[in-house]
Formats: sequence, structure tokens, C-alpha cells
Amino acid sequence: MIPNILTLLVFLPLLGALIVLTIPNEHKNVIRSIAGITSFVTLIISIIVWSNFNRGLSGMQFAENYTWIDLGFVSFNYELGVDGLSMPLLVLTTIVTFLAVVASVTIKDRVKEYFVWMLILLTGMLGVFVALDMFLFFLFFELTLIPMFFIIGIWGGKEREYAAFKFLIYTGLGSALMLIAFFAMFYQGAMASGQPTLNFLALAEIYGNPAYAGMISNAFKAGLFLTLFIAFAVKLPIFPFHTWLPDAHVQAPTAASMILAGVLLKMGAYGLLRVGFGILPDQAANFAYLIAILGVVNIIYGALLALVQKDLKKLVAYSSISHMGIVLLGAASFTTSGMQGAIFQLVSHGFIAALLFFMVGAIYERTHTRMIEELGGLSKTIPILAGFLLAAAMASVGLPGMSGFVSEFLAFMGIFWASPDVIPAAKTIAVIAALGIILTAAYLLWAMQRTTFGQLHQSHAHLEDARPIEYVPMVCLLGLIILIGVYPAILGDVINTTVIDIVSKIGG
Amino acid sequence: MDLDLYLNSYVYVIIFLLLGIALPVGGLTFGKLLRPHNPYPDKLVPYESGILPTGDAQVRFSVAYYIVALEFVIFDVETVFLYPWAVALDHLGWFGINAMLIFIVVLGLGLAYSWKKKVLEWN
Amino acid sequence: MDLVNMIIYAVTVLGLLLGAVTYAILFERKVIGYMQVRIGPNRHGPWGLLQTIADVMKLLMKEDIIPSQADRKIFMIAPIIAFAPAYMVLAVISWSENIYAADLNIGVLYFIGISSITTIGVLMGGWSSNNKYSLMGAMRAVAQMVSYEIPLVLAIIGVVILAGSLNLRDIVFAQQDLGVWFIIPQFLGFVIYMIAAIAELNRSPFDLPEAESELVSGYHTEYSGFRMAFFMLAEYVYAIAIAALATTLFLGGWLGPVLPGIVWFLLKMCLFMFIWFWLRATLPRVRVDQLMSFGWKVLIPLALLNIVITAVIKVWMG
Amino acid sequence: MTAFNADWSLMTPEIVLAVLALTVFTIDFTTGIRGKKPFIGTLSVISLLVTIVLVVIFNQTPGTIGSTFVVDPFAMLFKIVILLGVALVIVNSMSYLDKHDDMYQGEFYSLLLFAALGAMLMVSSADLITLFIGLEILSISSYCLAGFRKHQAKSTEAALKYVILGGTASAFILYGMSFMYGLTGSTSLLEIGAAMPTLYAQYPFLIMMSLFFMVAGLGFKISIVPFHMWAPDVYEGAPTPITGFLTAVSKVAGFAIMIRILAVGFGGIYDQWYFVIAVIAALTMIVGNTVALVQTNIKRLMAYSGIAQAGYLLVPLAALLNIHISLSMIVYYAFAYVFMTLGAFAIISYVTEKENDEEISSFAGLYRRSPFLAHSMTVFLVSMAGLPITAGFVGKVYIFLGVMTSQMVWLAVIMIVTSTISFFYYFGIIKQMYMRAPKEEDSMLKAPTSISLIVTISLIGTFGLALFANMLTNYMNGLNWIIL
Amino acid sequence: MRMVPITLYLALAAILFCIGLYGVLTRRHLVIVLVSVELMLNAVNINLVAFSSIGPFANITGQVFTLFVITVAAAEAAVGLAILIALYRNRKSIDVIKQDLMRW
Repeated sequence: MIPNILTLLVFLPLLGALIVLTIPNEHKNVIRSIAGITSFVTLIISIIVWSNFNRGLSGMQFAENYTWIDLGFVSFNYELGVDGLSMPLLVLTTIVTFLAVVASVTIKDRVKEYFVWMLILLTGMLGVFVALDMFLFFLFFELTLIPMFFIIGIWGGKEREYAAFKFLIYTGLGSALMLIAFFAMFYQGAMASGQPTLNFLALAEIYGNPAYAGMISNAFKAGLFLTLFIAFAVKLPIFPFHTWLPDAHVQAPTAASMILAGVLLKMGAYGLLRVGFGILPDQAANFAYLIAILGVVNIIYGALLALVQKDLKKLVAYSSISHMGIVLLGAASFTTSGMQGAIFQLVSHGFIAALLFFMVGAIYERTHTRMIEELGGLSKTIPILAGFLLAAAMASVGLPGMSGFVSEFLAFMGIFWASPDVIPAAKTIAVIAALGIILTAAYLLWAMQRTTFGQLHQSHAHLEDARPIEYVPMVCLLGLIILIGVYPAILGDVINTTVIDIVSKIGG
Repeated sequence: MDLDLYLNSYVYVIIFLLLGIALPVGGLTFGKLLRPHNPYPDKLVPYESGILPTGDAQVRFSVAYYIVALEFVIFDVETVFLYPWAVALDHLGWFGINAMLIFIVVLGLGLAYSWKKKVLEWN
Repeated sequence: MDLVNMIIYAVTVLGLLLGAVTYAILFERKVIGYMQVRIGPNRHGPWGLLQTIADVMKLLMKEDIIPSQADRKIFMIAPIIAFAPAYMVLAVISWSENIYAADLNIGVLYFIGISSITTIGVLMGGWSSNNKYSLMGAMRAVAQMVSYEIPLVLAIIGVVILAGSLNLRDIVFAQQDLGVWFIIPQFLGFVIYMIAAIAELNRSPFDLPEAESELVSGYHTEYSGFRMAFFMLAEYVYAIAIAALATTLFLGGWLGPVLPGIVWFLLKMCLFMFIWFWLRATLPRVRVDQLMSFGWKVLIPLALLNIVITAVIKVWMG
Repeated sequence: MTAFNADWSLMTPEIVLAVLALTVFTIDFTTGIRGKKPFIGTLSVISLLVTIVLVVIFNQTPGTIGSTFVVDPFAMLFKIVILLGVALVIVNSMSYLDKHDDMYQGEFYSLLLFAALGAMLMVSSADLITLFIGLEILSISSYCLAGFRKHQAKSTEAALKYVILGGTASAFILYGMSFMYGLTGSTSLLEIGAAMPTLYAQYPFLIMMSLFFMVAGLGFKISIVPFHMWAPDVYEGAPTPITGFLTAVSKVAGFAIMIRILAVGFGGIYDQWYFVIAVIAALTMIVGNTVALVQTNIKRLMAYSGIAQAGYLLVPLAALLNIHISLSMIVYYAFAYVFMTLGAFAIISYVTEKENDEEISSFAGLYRRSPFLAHSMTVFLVSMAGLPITAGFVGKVYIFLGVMTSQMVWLAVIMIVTSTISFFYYFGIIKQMYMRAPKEEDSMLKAPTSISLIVTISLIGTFGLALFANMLTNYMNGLNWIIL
Repeated sequence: MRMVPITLYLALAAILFCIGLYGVLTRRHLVIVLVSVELMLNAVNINLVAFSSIGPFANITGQVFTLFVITVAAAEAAVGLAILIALYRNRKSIDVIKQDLMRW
């Protein structure tokens, strides 16, 4: 094993970014290949980590721990580690990013800058998933803002600046809340235990230790959890904090949309699970009902809005909101299967949304329109692209044999069998949520019906079908979707131990 | 006792002040009884060598005046430091000399500077 | 009871002062007359002794004209502001060992501080007249007075160092103790003081502000009658005050053999007055640029040098 | 008399700087008043560097000169910040002065050196008189510098506003000080501090009033709300490097004495006033950040940003923390602040001069015209916004952590929400640089060496302070900051 | 002789200070504004001197302070006037209201 492999993983893209910086602007292909190689190597490393990951352990693996900034009363540490929760997301990140980099061949303008930001973004995202110190986590979390701002703002659509600023401010405010919650948590933890620490695991122990329960009131914990929940809800995004998402997704360039939907949203979910559920499981259980309801609202609300969208990309964006509801639902159930479903959904949606956005991007590149009514009959001119689009939509709907089915199934099962102590009307919720899934099927199928089939638009008669390079993301993503769909254990055995660990904390 | 003397001295000052004001006021009031009072416009015209004055007299002056005023303000205030120092020199000894030498050198530099900037030249 | 005595003293000083000014003017005219081989005033009274009194009477009965364009209030109070300080500074002069009024421990500072107010009176008079000559005269007067105030003040510091006090009486006593008048150890200071004092007083050869060949009558061109008289009075009172100060600082005040202190004091003052009249009769007027640069470039550096030398010697000697 | 046998070597850096400043001044006027004098600029920078070294050498061991002049780590660190800041300002000014023949070069540099001297004196003083003298040396030099482009109406107007309000502020400070003196019979902060608790019990009203006057006056100097109204005007009118000087150096120095007065003089009655400071800090952050949103002039924008930053710097003072921890935060942020602000100002002064336009739009398309400047500016702006991985981020999180542990959550919330709002205007500049086309195509900017030098130093500072923050924080941990 | 109570001096200083502040805030002529600032500083001087001679802890320090205040006031006035002249040359006016090149 390579020592400090996580550090290598996180900072390799940054190194790549530095190398890209030294290359003159003109050598666009060199820049592209370096970026591609960097992200590919990162992917390989993440797979090495994945394969060396000990499935039987619930704790942190590949841990690294150094003191970074010693402030006297507390220190900001450089602490990394992965467990079953972060492991799949880590790999998801590297895969989606690599594919996004590949998909970025369409970027023709200011290539160097673009890839520099892309690689910095990758570092930020990876950092979020491996950081165990609150400060470090926050640092990486914030670090993702800047590249995304640039990518949306420079290479985005017509309303790119507006979207970029909206993204920046919304998620910035979210992070602000997060920081408040983090430090309040730190302070109370330090007061109670006498050990000032910013480490997630140490804090989880302090907050879970009944000896300190007297010092840490339930009301405080409840407030803390709600703050954290709102903070991550912005990123996730949860109704009513979601309004930045459609703008950002629609305006972002294809690759950025892939990453946004594929990874950035997962950071919110990850944070919620890692901090909210990980440190304050009892509060999570207390609020499970609320979370579940919000999850249902997300599903239905996202689906309803998706139903009325005329813009295909917006439709996909709203479908993301809808699908994130499933994550909430699964997590809120506090059953092993529900939690598994949530994590499955994170990964699965990461791939599906990435594929969907890629397809929409690829079609837009050819037809120069995203309006559903202006598209139509694409299967006649570009059958392959249309086929993949359809496949992605099917995956999104939750067709059996694809990853979406597995995750939705697990999540619904979880919520259905949720303990009535945790969620009183679990079955009703499950039923309503299931209705949402029907809505999902409705809008996606309807949209597909109008785009891939139907009347071919005159100007779209002669379009170029998939280019070789485009097969890479398409095939990889679809392959992964199907792989998880038919062989869920590949994911399941990584996450199981951790999931059981989380769920057991509240005795569920 | 000391304080009495001290305050008495200032009573003197006030008496002198009042007298200094009373004399001109009194003189002028008394003079009113004696002097004629017969103004007419031509008499009240400002004197300008016998011809009618042109323009307002309260014009702006050459900037040199301002600069002299500024220089004066600075130097005059610097002397404020020299007086207490001069009185206390007995107690200060060489320390005082050194301190004031520094002060005077800086002051002298300032003077040299304004000299060089031709502030001290009159047009 | 005290207060009555004080007032009596002050009134006496004022009366004597007016008399002194009256005859100082006559003295000046006579001195200059003889120097120019003229007789000077000789019609009123024997030897012209009533000449000035006649002048004052005349001025008293002259019409008081306030120009229509003048700034009335300022125009009216300007002479008062010019006169009062010149008279006030006399409060601290100790005429002899026993004849003195205010025994201020900051006498020198008081003198310098109050006497500068005269400048403001001059400026107010010149400005409020709304006359070009007046204004020019006032500006010149002010520029000159402020420029020479610095060497004047700096020159006195030498004396203060030697005496170790700002009290005018203590300064005289210090000269008594030292056994020598400060004019000897402070000769450089004395010279600077004399030159600066003449310029302060706007007296010849530094009488540019009222150079009659250029500016009619300077800042009080528009003044007539008794108001003008007060400007004149202020000038002479100020001259007397400066002479008194010089006497105290450099010539040992009332010190002197045989004769009573006050006589010595007055004699020394008369000497200064005489020197000023003498200079007026002999020296031509300097040019304005010479005047300014002389003050700043020669007198101030010299005065600073004088301070340094004096201080070093004083500390050296213990 | 302690002044006679005091250990004057403690003052070596100040004395040396004074001598060097006077030397620079003398060389300047003996070589003729006008003309370009790059060597004087170089000499000034060298003087400052020499002084920094001397500060490091001579201020290591704490000591006092007759309880008026103290040398302690607090003073030392602030001196280093100040001197570093002034050195950067001078380097920045060198290229600025090159383009403006109407400015006297030598005077400019010597005034800056005197200002640095005043600031040094100020942060080392433990006596109201010394403190006031230092403050005024700094202020008066600043007034002159603000109006240095005397043929430009804006510059003189700025200077005049500065003089009048600065003078008023001085009067406020002095009025407060006069009561402190009157009630304690001493101008020594140490003695005032010792007497404070009993004094407060006797005359609570007078003490609070004098505190109010001092805070108001010092608040003027460091432009905290509601005493900030002068700042934007002055900053806009002043020559750009001087704007940098005022926002960075002058403000940091003002902070230092405010802290000294509050901590040493009024430390005993901390409970009585911390809340006022907290409210002021909150207002400062809110007003600074929100009004900055509507600015179109880059210098005004930076002025409001500076006001907001002053609010952040004020926060640790208001938080009920151990004074040593508060000071660590303030010093850390001061370092970060100086680097990022002066780096930004170097670029601002260069770009606005080139464009002859101080609107934000003059930055349009900078990425194409000078990638280096655009990227560096981005770093500085990001740092000011408090985003990773910059010194501003670490500093802000540090302060934030502190204020959270003091349980003034409302203040923390205001701090972080307003800094999120600040993204709007900081990224607005970034938007201009990267997302807007330059006014004329192919108008490449070639930054002169001096600008590149400052920018590089500031970049190193901004990143270095973040990545190797430990070097500074380890030093600061357990320091005995202030001689109490 | 009876002493003048210190409160009277303080009241005088306070009044002067307020007059000065009022002048700074309301007067339009810049010279008067500068003079008002000086007035405020002089109020401080009165305070200091009063405390120095009849304050609860009377000592000489206050007078020393006063000297410094006077000096600084002079320097400030000098700089202020110099700037005023420069401004007048640029704008041909020293009216506060007209100094409005910069507004927020």
C-alpha cells in the first residue's frame, strides 16, 4: 500500500492543475490530455483505495493525522480517513469527474483555465469526502465554491453570471450556517468533556457519551441538528432551499452540470449523514419524521415541477431535486435497508444524473435547443444518443436491473418498515412517496416520448451522431448503472458495516 | 499665601485689561460730545489716492502670506517646548541638552527644508 | 481694600503712560529734528512742550468717519484690540524692586502671549477698512510681525536659560546674583532681540507696513480722529513695553548704583527709546523681501544657535 | 526621574527609523525638490527593512521606558505588520509616482516613513501622551499624503475632509483622555488600568463618558460604524497607494492602540463595555458589507470593504475571551489583512492608473490583458471574502471560532452572514476580470517589476499565512502579549 | 481666597467643546470649521489644565499634556490651512457644501 494514499488522492489533481498552469494556452490538446490523465490517475488511485478497503471494519481506514494549525486552545488538524459512507462517494467523485473531464472536449474557449478550475474542484470534492476535521471539511467544502463559480460564470449559458452568483451566495450562506453549527458543536463538546476537538469521530463519541449528557442539553442538540440540517439542505438541496439548483444546473456547461448533480449535491447529503446522523443520531431520530416528510415533499414537488418544464435540462434538474428526496426518505427511516438505500441512491443518482446531463448536453450541442417541444424524433437522426438518453431516463425512473431501482427499492423498503417510534406514519409516507415515483415515471416518459420519438423537427434532420469520445462517458456511466443494478453487492458490501454502525447508534 | 499672591497677580491682569478697554471706549464716547458728525456719501468712500475706488478691496492675497503664517504657527509653537525646557535646564543637565539638540536639529532641518523650497523668499 | 489699591496702581500706570507717550512723541520729533538740523515742534508752549497735547485735542475733536463699505463692527473694535494688549503687558513689568503689579511666574510668557494680540487688531483694522492700502499695510504688518516674533521669542530663551525662570523679577534678581547684566553673556541674544523688536514695532527701518510713500498710511489709512489716535497710542505703548522688557531682560532692570531703582529703570528705557528714534533718523527703509528673508534666514538660525550655545555653556559651568 | 537611566536601547528601532527618515528627508531636499528620485524610494524601503530587523532583534525581550514606552510581543508584532505594510506601500508608490510628475517624490517617501514612525511609537506606547503623539504623527502625515496630488480637486477635497474629521476625532480622543487623566492623576495606562475598577465604582458616568469619547475618536481613525462616513470619500480621493496605506497600515495601527487602551486602561471594567464594542462591530460589518454592494468605484468599494474588515477585527475584542487569545486572532488577521489588502491595492493602483478610470469596469477582461494580475487579484479578493485556501479564510475562521466559544452567537452569525454577502461585491470584481470583455482588445498590460514584486510578496503572504499558519500561531501561543 | 470649583472649569470646557463640535457640524465656511476644531482642542486643554491644578490628583502631567496638545493642534491647523489653500486653488471655493465631488 502506498503511504498517505488519501493525501495523494486529494492533492494529485491540484498538482495536475499546477502542471496545466505552466503550459501555454495554445496547446489545448496537451492541456486536455494532462487534465484527463490527472483525473484518470486519480480515478485509479481511488479504485486502489476501494479495493484495499477492508469491508469488515466500520471505523476509519487509511487514516492520516497531523497537526496543522495549533491555536493553543484547539488545533486545526489535517485528519483524513474513509469509511463505508465516504468510500463509495469518493469513487463516485473520481469517476464522474473523469468522465466530466472527458466530456469537456466540447469546451473550446479558455481551455487552460477551465481545466485548472476543474482539477481544483476535484481536489475540493475529494477533500470533503475524506476530511475528518471540521475545519478541514469546511475548507474543502468552501473550496468547491470558487471553481464552480468560475465554471458556471465563464462557460455557462446566457444567464451564467446570475446563476453563478446565485449558486455562490446560496451555498455560501449554507456553509455559513454549517460553520456556526460546527463551532457551536465544538464548543459545547469541549465544555462538556474538557477535550477541545474538531474531529468528527471524537465529537461523535463525546455527543454519544451519556456521561456528558448533562452538559449538553437536548434542546441544544436539537438546535444544532436543525442548523446543520438547513446548512446541508441548501447543498442537497431540500425544499425550500433548492431555488439555486435549477438556475445553476441549467446555466452550467455540461461537464459542470454532471459534476454538480453527480457530486456536489452528494456533498450535502454526505455532510448530513456524517455530521448530522453521525454525531447526533438521537436528534436525527427525533427529527426523522420531519426529514421524511421533507423527503416526500421533495419527491413530489420536484416531480411536479419537472412535469411542467419545457426545458429538458431544467426537467433533469428538477428530477434531481426529486431524487434527492429519496435519499432523505431512506436516511430518515433509520433502518439498515433505508440507510443503504440512501447511500445507494447517492451513488446511483450520481451516475444517472451525470449521464442525463451529459446526454442533454450532447443533444443541445447538436440541436442548439433544449426546449422539449422543439426537439422530437431524435431517434431518427441520432439513434445512439437518443437511445442512451432513453436508457438514462429509464434508469432514472427506476427500471429494474438498473441502479435506480435498487436504491429506490431499498429506500422504500426502509421507510415502509421504519419503526413507528421513529416515523409514526411511515407507511402512509411510503405510499405518498411511491406516488411521487409514479410522477417521475410520468414526466420522464412523457418527455422521452416527445423528444426521442414524435415529430422530427425540420432543422434537426441532419445531425451528427455520437462521436467516439462521447462513448466513453456514455458507456461507462450506463455500464456502472447497470452493474450496480444487477450486482448491488459490489456497493453494498462496502457500505454495510458502516450503515449498520450508524443505525445501531439509535438502536434501530 | 502663595496662592493669594498668585491670584492677586491675575486680578491685576484683569484690571489692566478692563482699563485697556475702558480707555478707548471712554475716550471715544467722550469725544462724541466734542466732535462734529456730518457724514455724506462722498466722505465715506474709501481713500484711493483721490480717485474712486475700483473693485472690492478685500481681495485674496499672495499665497506667500499664507505660507508665512503657516511657518509662523509651527515655529511659534515649537518655542512652547523651549520655554519649559529652558526653565528646567538646571535639573535636566546633559540629558536635557541632548534632547533639545535633537529637537533643534529637527527644527533646523525643517527650516532648511522650507529654505530650500523657497518658502522664505518673498516673491 | 486691596482691590482699590490695585485699581489706583493701574490707573496711575495708565496716566503716567499717557504722559510718557505724549512726551515720547515730542521727544521723537525733537530728536529727529535736531538730527536733521531742524528745530522740531516749537510753537505750542515753551520748547514745543504742549505740541502733542494740542495734537491730541485736535484728534479728539475731529470727525469720526467710518467708511460706508467698512465692516463696521470690526472697524470699531480694531483699535481697542490693538491698544488693550499693549497696555496689559505692562502689568507684569516690575519698575523697581518694590514697585510692581502682577508678579507672574510666567511673566515672560505672558508678555509674549498678550503682546501678539496686537497683531490681530492691526489685521482687523486693515481688513475691515475695505481699502486696498489698508489691507496691503495690514498684511505686510502681520507678515512682518509674525516673522519677527519668532526670533524675538527665541532670543529671550537665552535669558531664560541663564535665569532659570520666567518671572521677570527673578530674571532681574538673577542678574543681581550673577553680578553682570545679561547683555554681556547674551550679547548675541540682545542684538537679535533689538532687531526683532524694531521689526515688531514696525519702526524704521522696518516700517514697511506704513510706508507713506507706498501705502499712504498703512493699515490705518481709513481711520480718522480719535480712533486713529488709539492706533498711534498702541504703537507707542507697545514700544514702551518692549523697551521695558528689554531693560528687564538685558539691562538688569532697576539695578544700578546710587540712584533709586525706578530712575535707573526709566533711564534705561529712555536709552532704548532714544536708540529707536536715532535709527529712524539714520537708516533707510529696507525692501520687503530683504526684510522677510533676513528674519527667517539669519535671525532665526542665529537665535537657535544662541540657545544651543547658551544651554551648553550653562550646563558646562554647572 | 526614570527617563534618565532608562534602557533606551529598547527604542533603537524607532530611533534608527527616525534618523533614517530624516536622512531621506534631507537627501531629498538637498538634491532639489522636483524630479524623479527612485533611489529615495529604494532607500526608504531599505530603511524600513533595516527597522524590521532591528525590531526583531531589540524587541525580543519585553521592557519599558518609564512606563511610557513599552516593548512587548504585542508591540513587536504590530510593528512588523506596520513596517511591512509601509514597505509594500512604498514599493507600490514607486511606479505610481513615476507617472505623476506633479507629485514631489522625496516628500512622499519621507512622509510615509514618518507615518511608520508614528505608528510604531503608537503601538509601543503605554502612556496617553506618547500614544497621542504617535497617533498624531501618523495622522498628520496621512493628511498630507491624502492630499498629495495637490492639483487634483478630488485629492485635496479628500485631504480636507480627512483633516477636519481627523482633527475632530483627535479632539474626541483627547477629551476622553482628559477625563482619564483628571480622575486618576496619571497618564500612564498601567496606572489608569490599576485604578479603573475602584474608579468606576466612584464615577461610573464619567468613566463611561470618557470611554465613549475615546472609542468614538479612535473609531473615526479606524473607520468603524457609525464613525466611518469620511472613509469612502477620503479613500476615493487619495492617491491610490495612499488609499492602500490608509486602509491597511493606518487602520491596523489604529486598532493596535485601541486595543491597548481598552485592554490595559479599561480592562478592569471589561464587563461594562464589551457589549458596546460588540454592537459597533456588528454595525460595522453590516454597514460595510451592504453599502459596498452598491459601489461602482473600486476605491470606494475597497473603502467599504475595509470598513467591513475593521468590523471583523473588532469582533475578538468584543468577545468575552482571554485577552491573549483575542490578540492572537487580531494579530493573525492583521497580518493577513495587510497582505491581501496591499496586494489588491498594488493591482488596483496599477490598473486604475493604466485605464485612467476608477470604476470597477476598468477591470473588465483583465484575465486576458494580464493573467498574472487577474489571478493574483482573484486570490486577494478570495482571501478578503474569506474563502479557502487563503490567509483571510484561516483568519476569519479563527476569529469566528473564538467568538463562537465566547457564546456571542449573534455576533458570529452577523459576521458570517455579512461575509457571505461580501461575496457579491468581491466576486463582482472577479466577474469583471474574467467574464467581461476588455474595453479594447489586445491591450496587454505589462506590470512593472515593482508591482509584480509586491503582488508576489503578497501572494506568498496570503498563501503562506494559510498553509504555514502554524509558524505564526505557534509563536503566538502562550505569548505574554501585553505588559499589564 | 475661595477656590473656583473644578466643575465650573469642566463645564466651561464642555461648553467650548460643544460649540466647537457644533461649528464643525454646521458651519459652511471651511476656515470656520477648522477654527471650530481648534476650539474643541482648546476645550481639552482647559480640562487638562484644570485637572492639573485643582483636580483630585493634581500634578504637572496635565500641563505637559497640554503643551503637546497645543503643538499638535498647531500642526493640524497648519496642515489644514495648507490643504485649504490647495483646495481653493482647485475649486475656487471653500464652502463646505460645494465640496461634493464624492458622494456615496
